[in-house]
Amino acid sequence: MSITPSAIASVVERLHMAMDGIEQRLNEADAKLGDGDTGGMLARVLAKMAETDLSGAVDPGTALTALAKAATIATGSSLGTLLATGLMAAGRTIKGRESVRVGELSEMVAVARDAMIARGGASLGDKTVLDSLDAVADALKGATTSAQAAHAVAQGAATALEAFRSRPNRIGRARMFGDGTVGLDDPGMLAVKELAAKLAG
Amino acid sequence: MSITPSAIASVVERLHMAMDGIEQRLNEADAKLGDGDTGGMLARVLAKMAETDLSGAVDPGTALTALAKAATIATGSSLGTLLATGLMAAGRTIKGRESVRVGELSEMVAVARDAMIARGGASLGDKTVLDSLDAVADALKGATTSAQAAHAVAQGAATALEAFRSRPNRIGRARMFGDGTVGLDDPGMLAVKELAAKLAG
Amino acid sequence: MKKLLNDPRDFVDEMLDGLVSAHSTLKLGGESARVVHRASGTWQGKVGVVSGGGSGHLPLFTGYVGEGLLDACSIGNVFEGPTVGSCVEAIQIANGGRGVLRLYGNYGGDRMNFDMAGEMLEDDGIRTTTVLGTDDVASAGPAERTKRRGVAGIIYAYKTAGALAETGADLDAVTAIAQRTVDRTRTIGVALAPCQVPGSNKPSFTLGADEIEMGMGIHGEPGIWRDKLKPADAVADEMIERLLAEKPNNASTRVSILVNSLGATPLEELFILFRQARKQLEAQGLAIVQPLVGHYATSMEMAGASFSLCFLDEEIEKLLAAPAHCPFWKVSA
Amino acid sequence: MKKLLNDPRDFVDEMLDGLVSAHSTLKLGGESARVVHRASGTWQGKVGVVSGGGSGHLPLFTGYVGEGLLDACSIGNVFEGPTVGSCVEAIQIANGGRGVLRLYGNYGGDRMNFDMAGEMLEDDGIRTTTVLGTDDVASAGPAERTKRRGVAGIIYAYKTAGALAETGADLDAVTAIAQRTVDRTRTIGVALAPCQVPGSNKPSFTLGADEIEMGMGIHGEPGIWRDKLKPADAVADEMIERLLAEKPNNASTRVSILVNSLGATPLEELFILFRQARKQLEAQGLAIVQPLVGHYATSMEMAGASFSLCFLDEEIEKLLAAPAHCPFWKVSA
Ligand SMILES: Nc1ncnc2c1ncn2[C@@H]1O[C@H](COP(=O)(O)OP(=O)(O)O)[C@@H](O)[C@H]1O
Ligand SMILES: Nc1ncnc2c1ncn2[C@@H]1O[C@H](COP(=O)(O)OP(=O)(O)O)[C@@H](O)[C@H]1O
Ligand SMILES: [Mg+2]
Ligand SMILES: [Mg+2]
Ligand SMILES: [Mg+2]
Ligand SMILES: [Mg+2]
Repeated sequence: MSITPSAIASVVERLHMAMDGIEQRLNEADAKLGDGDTGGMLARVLAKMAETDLSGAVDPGTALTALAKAATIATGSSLGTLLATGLMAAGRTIKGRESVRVGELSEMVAVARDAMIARGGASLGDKTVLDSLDAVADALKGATTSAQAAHAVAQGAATALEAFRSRPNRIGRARMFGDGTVGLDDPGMLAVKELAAKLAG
Repeated sequence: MSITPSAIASVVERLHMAMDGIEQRLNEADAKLGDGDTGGMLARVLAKMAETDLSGAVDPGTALTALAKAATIATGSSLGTLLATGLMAAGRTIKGRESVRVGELSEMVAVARDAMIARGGASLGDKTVLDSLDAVADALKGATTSAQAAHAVAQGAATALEAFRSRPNRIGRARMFGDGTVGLDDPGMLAVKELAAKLAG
Repeated sequence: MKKLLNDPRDFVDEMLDGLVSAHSTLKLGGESARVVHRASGTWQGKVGVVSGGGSGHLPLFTGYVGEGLLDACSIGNVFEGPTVGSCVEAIQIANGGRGVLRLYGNYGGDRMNFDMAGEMLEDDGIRTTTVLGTDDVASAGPAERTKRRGVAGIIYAYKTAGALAETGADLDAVTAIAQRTVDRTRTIGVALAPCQVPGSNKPSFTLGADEIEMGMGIHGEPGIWRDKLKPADAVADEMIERLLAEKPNNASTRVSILVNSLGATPLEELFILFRQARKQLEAQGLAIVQPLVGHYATSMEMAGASFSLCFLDEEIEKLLAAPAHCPFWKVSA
Repeated sequence: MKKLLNDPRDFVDEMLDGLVSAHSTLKLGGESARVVHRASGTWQGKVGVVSGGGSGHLPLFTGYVGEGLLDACSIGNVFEGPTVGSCVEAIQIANGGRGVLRLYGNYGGDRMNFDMAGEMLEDDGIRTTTVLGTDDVASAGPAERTKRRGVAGIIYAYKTAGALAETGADLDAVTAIAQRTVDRTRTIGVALAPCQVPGSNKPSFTLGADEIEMGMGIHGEPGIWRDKLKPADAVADEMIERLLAEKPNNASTRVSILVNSLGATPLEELFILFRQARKQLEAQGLAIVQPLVGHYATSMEMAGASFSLCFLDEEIEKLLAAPAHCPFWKVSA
């Protein structure tokens, strides 16, 4: 199966719709560890991405770059900028190629993850969205249909969230709370899990 | 009976002691119509007056002037400045006289009242301390002993307070509340009544 | 209400100590130690411009002492008039031999004290005049305009009187420009949350969690109406409308506006208000000159804002633009 | 928390509109319409000094655009970093052909955005350098000093870098003085009551009615301790002690102090704090130079205050005294 700009557009649209139900929960998770804006910010970013007309995008790489650009216009928050960074890096790896296989998704997520590590200065294990992407990249290995991929993403994101709940946050605003963060969900990780669940469900 | 500087000093001392029990009530009355500081201000003024050494005052007029000065140092509030104005005016009428009879008190209060009208621009009937003084001056007519005088002052002040409660305030901060002041005691009038009651009782 | 203070009885004295030690152009003087004056003094031959009032309104009143503004200022306890003694001393300190203008807000206590001070100084041969700030349109109707309270708009009169005095003008001229500036200045305020006098156990007024009061005075004096909070633009529109309804007869098309925080209201909100005020004024064909947006006359931590409009004439506009220098308002040549 | 605003989504844009329409020396630019820059532009041959950050901290960051200070400033939503696009535009606007210093507070989002912007501009041939404000001593121990958040103290670096850039100095020199100023500046804050982000239904943190928190960050980041409110002098003493404990090795005996309101705390309280801070500094043999007391870096209506100490050297002191002119900080020659 191959990934086209229009398939990307439809995923973005579904993610955008999904925010309605989870925006407040993400804000609440962020309020405990940060400044309470993760949900509002993601809603804004996804709205801007959904608004982006991808019908003119000649290939999936161009589509991802356009989405990255939309994200950087909508927000200057850490997670938003990291998201843009990841999309841009993934887009670059497939630049110019007319079609991309679902089987390549794992590698694309890994590339995004690494670009985000480089940009944000955090490490795997710090309990951030990076750890979710790491688990997702892993889970995506071997997925070749979009159904398999959606399932793998949801499962990887859920596993990561569970695994990291009992660990402390080590970066960003949440770092200051130290061991107070043990037992709490990182809002970025929670966002990936919730959005992935909606896509798969 | 005659009024001496030391008799004046002892009245001041008693008034000062009396504030303990009524300061809060005066503040509360003022909070309803003004800025809630009548009690605190009077306590400060009477403390400063009580501190004033009148032992060197050659005559009662000098004593009153010294007390007026103490009041102007302790406060810049309307009531404080009016009190100083009244004391100064009364003091001036007996300037240089070694002794003053209780029988002259009525006239002295009337002089103080008129000076305060001139200074503050309010009229009799505006429901202020002026109306209390007016009633007190009236009640003092014919009093010749200090016991009679104390009784007359208490009675005049109480009568005025009762008579004006159902009328509206027409001056100062309280004016703004208009008919909302009907049924409430004017803090300045209440102060005269409470202090006079303590002196008589 | 939480405050960073020590003994509430020392609030004013410690505040003044801090004020003059942070600003070397200011000095604390008088036996009362309740007069702030220029460190450089009033030069001989200059008409003195003096103000005074209660504490709790910084930068008012003491903060406006400086070149091209006030010479001296007497200051009372929080929300209480300055004592007669401090008024006498402020006038004496500001005396450069050509008379002193007493320019302060129209409050009973303040008036009595400045009047008494003036009378006491007649024997010393210091000529004094009085101009009262009466800019608060919410405090009395147009027919009783001279009974109105003085609020933030008085700083326009500080500026024009101060600038003219600096040119060596005589007492009558300085008094006349102050009076004309007051006559052409209108203010209205809106309150969202109260302040509390240090040492008091109650806020200065109460207001529901979703309420706003139009026209409230700077000590919590009652306003015109109290209602549910409205959008900033609606609030700004009403305030501008109320001010323009009282435009002086001889008004030109040029105005200065002061958008002032009563304390806790942040600059962000002031600029949102200013934006709409400007729109409305321009829609009425008025041009805005030298706008001021910030904390110019507060009530400690009270939340809310006021608008003051000064309807300019040529001389007022020129004097507003003249150089001035105090800790909280600087105008460069 | 009550606010004078319209649609919370328009809060920042309306605020910026008001800001630049009240101050003719400022202009709003860029496609993003989220860059405030000098109306007069950056002169050719001048090193640009750019800052940026989230909204809700006026006068930070945009208010410091002006002669002898910043050339341009990108500004994000409330408590959110500026977008990459606005950072790119701020740098482009501030480019006078000799490179641009990016001088902003050490927050993850801001750093990512300015870094990305810098990379994007490499192709355009604009050389950029970075200095991060890291003055908040409460946000990490001395060993992790470079991880600290940037708060009010950054304005000292604005001033020195801005003044040096105005002399025509090159990018390396401007960068070096900014870095040295940051290295010699320490801040600590104390919070009494929270603010609320427009559109949010909760305050940024909660604090008991009689509580105070030492070391809290300007977005409500947790501090060092939380306890019953203490007298102002005790609070000032502890703040000064914590700052002096981190005196740089090469510190002289001259310091500048900034006593800053986080928003709702009034000037009166700031001066009471300043008074005690001065006492303590002088007791340690330190001389105070150019003290600043007022609203310099706020968190909207948050109640509390911060102290910043800039440990001077000869060059920093000279640059602090150089003329500068922005809406909220004026230094005359
Ligand atoms: N430096 C970083 N590296 C990786 N992820 C980060 C970093 N900083 C923040 N995040 C992620 O972003 C989430 C917070 O997003 P958001 O609330 O939008 O950011 P902000 O702190 O700017 O308000 C965190 O839960 C975390 O997963
Ligand atoms: N102009 C005036 N003439 C006569 N009495 C006055 C006047 N103004 C105020 N008062 C009296 O003073 C009282 C208020 O005193 P106080 O609370 O000390 O004054 P302030 O309004 O300055 O806080 C009033 O209750 C009234 O009796
Ligand atoms: Mg957040
Ligand atoms: Mg009172
Ligand atoms: Mg009072
Ligand atoms: Mg955020």
